[in-house]
Amino acid sequence: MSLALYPGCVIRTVHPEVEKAVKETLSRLGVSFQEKTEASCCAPSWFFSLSREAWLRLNERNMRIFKSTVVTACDDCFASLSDAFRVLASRNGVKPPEVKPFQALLLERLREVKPRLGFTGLRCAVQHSCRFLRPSGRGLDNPEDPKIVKSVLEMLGFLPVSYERELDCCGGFLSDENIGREMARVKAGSAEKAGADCIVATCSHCMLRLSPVSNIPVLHLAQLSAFSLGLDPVQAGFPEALLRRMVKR
Amino acid sequence: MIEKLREKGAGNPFKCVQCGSCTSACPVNLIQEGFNPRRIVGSLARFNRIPDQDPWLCSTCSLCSERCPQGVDPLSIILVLRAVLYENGGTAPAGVLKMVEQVKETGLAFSPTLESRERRRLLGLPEAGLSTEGLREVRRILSEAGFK
Amino acid sequence: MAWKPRVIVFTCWCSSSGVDQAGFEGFTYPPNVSTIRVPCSAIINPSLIVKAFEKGADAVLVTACRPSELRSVAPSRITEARVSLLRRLLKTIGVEEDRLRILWISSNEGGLFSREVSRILGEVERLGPLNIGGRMVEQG
Amino acid sequence: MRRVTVVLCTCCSTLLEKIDFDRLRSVFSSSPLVRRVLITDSLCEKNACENLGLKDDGRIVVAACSSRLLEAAFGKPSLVEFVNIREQCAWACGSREEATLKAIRLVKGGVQKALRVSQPPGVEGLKITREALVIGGGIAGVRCALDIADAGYRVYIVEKEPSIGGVMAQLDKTFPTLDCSICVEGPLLSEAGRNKNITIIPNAEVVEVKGRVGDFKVRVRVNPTYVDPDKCNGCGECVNVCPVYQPNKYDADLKPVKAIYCPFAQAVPLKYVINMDHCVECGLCMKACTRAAINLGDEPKNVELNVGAIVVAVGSDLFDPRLKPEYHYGEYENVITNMEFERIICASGPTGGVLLRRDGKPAKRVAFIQCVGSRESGPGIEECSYYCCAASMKEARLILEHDREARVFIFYNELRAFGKGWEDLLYRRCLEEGVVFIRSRPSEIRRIGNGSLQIVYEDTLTGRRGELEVDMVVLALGFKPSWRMVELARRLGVTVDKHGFIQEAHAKMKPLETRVRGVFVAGTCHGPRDIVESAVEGSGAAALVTSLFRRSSLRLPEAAEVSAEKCTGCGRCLSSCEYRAIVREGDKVRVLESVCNGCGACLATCPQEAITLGNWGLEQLAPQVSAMLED
Repeated sequence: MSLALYPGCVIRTVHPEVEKAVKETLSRLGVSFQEKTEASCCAPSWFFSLSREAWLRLNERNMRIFKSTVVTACDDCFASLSDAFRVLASRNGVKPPEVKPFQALLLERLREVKPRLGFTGLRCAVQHSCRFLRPSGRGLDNPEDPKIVKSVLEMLGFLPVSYERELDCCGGFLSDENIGREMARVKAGSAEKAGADCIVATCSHCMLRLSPVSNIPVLHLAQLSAFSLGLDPVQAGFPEALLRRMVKR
Repeated sequence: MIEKLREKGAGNPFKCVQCGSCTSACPVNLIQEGFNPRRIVGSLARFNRIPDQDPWLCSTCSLCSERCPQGVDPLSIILVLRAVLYENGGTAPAGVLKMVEQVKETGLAFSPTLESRERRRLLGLPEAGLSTEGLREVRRILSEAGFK
Repeated sequence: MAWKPRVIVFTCWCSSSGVDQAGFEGFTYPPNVSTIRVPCSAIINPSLIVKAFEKGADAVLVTACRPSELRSVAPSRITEARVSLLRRLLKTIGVEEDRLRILWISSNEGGLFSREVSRILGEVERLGPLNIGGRMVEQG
Repeated sequence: MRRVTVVLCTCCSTLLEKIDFDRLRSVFSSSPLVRRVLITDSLCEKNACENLGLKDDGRIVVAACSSRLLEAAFGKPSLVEFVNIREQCAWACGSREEATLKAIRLVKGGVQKALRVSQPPGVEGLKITREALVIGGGIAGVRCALDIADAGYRVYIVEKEPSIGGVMAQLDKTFPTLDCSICVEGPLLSEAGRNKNITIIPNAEVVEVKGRVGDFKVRVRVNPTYVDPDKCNGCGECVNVCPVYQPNKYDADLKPVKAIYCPFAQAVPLKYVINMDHCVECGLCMKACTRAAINLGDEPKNVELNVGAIVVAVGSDLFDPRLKPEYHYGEYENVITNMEFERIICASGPTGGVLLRRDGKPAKRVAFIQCVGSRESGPGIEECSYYCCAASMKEARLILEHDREARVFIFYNELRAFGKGWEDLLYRRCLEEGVVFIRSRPSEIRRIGNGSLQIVYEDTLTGRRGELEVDMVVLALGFKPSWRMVELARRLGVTVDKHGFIQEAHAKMKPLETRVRGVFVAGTCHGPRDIVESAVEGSGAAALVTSLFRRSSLRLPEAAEVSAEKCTGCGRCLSSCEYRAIVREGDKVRVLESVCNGCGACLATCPQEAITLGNWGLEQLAPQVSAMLED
């Protein structure tokens, strides 16, 4: 049964190489999927809190388009879609389609397929996205000690590095620019201080917020998984600085 | 006042015991003392008054709702306050309104640009964007929901 | 002399003190109302109520104390369920619903009891005598 | 042919002008069913029954005022049927004629009922086994057992640990007076050990309870201790040779003891036990034991007890701080619970009373976090746990007593110092000694560099956010009953409230009794308490038990009975009983007499009409109804 793929509008426009990496990773792991280009924006709560009705109706249309299980590459879309589907399901009593974040699907497939992957030794600081961890009612990962992304990285042959500000917020959806930038700067600095080569995020807004202020490259988990499954690093969007470090390792 | 907020899905401010857990967990408060979720819930519960703080300063990371021992869910209260202020003629930040405009225009919050189309072509990815029929449907939904 | 409806009232331990209190405060209610005191309203067997109608009662009242008042458990809820079920059954053989009623009487609501009894008796008088004795026997 | 005596009361002749008593007399004296008719003017007098010579009349119909007054006067033998001709008849009817007609109708009904009344309600003269069982050997249980024993009755104390003493034995000092906890409780424990009326059964738990108040059959399973208590004289030779160390629950797993151990010095009974989970069965202890008391093949034994009353004093568990991940208990080693703190600060504890961190360095800056697991709608309980504010302030004073330069911070939400001596001996004294009180519930504890901790909090009085660096954080845990309490309640047939505490019969009127007559409750097992309150309840429960034992015999109110032949075991009655007094037994059902409240809800649900309850069956009430409806 093929999954519906919904990479999210930020990835489709600002980070197309992440979309490429997601598709490559899924196909290399034998996951059949259909991209649903017809689906509209997931109306995330941070700007669609202006009108709850619009958020529900837009996602009602998306629900009709997806029909079966959906995999999303951005945790913000994951949260908005699954919350909307739950409210809609309870309103009209229909079973909501399951919404799976990319990292959860990746963990499952890696555990099943168990591919033999080389150890790259790349030290990665994980940027845990708040939408994926909280509210803890989602029951996907332990908000105080998240492990899913870290175990995926280990399976892919990378070295997850923990750092002091690991559970802090990246400042993602803030409208006041300088507060957001300050929070991102503190976080990126802490990751760099812990000796990480790159920051791995699973939500497009974390990437938008961290990339401009971080001295070390900010990548999506899919880019790393595509690379370790054999995709050419340039196509996966690896910056040269990172390539030089990996050669050094 | 509180009932109106509760109907829109806000948490119950009366359950708050003013313990300060939410404010100490709030990343924005770390940088700007002025933004204080405890005071937002407090001014609603005790003085039944819309707080004078700007709800748009919240980064919606929901750490406050996670740490609250009484299950007040301050994040939902802040989100509903945003909608209430916007409806009563308050302004939403420019960035947010721009996003809404783009959704109306292309059905996506981040509409494709020339440069991004070019990069997609290089990577062999199909065109991003909705069909015209899909777009019309999105616009109808938005205008019905009050986004002029 | 004019026909007077005959009414049987089953009172539980607590509500019977309410009924007593009505007399104590001098509220009078028609004489053809006879009360039977039982330990708890849940003890009243529905077939007892049917027998009362069969023996010529024109109306049967059950007084019980409000479910919230009784200690942590509430047999009154069971009585409420039984009486409402019985009312629907009795309707099918011609006993109007108003002839069987539950009254929530706590131990200090004597006045409420007498007002309710008088109001119900007025309604039953309007409904007229109930002679299902024969019909009940036929159906066996 | 059964006959009835009718007694009419004129209520000091006040009813004469309301009811025509002569007409009543003539109607009933001519009836074949009536033996004789008596008219008297004050039945509620002291010994009305005797001077009317009603002793041997058997079936009597008493037509008078509301039966509550008369019930007391007549002593409620069952063959008497009360008919109310005063409040519900004389005072409620308009005319004398109407009242008289109604009185006749009511008394006729009473006569029909009295004719069919059978065996007396409830069972008279039940024997009482004047021995009590106290489950749990904490301060509440020991206090209760001592009081019952002093009244001259035998008491069994069933304790699941190797020694009685409970939580109080683990404490260093008690509040508010800071006197040493074991010095207060020790004498009580040894007195309980020596008292000839008290039998202590350690390492045991109640498995099954049957029977009714005055005659409970209790099955107790005694877990094997592999050391024969009669032979062991507590010399301790075996400990020296035992090669295996294990964590000691008494010391909150901080100070290891050998596999064969005695929980603490003042343990009662002062016997050694082997923890088979850690013992490697090397047999060295057996060789070393001069009295051959050790038997590694020991088996659990079952003990049958027959007691008249049970007091549940099992105490309550504390909240598991792991359910609050943001405090990282178990992950950061210097985040400890208040129980572990008591052991560390105690002279007999792992560090000999010196407040050291896990890495051995002295803890100079200590912070207490209150309401961990209490007063919240999350995993803890919604109630205040009563003791922790006082406990933390006491512990703060202990720290300053040990080390004058130490800095102590208490993060509180609502500081509650309401007990006797709490305000001055604890709160005032803490303020004077420089303890810093911060009104805040910290949202997170972070670990920084050298193992010390950083508490992230907002001081809600000033609205300023802060991060406090400390060496050690003590979590003040609230109470949280574990599944063991719910399991014990199920075995006793008592109910638990939404948090898992045992539900008392009535919060204000019967605080120490439970739904099951003869089962009493004391201490923290039925709600958050402190030591003083637990001891008070222990004595309270003891008083109830002794007053039960002093009665010559026992009268149980009417309880429903199931006739075995008619019962088909369909179970419809089970759900109708709100008191859960009916239990399945084999393919039939049985009514627990001590739980049944005589409400009769089960009567009507039984399709086989197998359940009877005193004189409220259909065959008694139906004739009464039809008699009342005749014209």
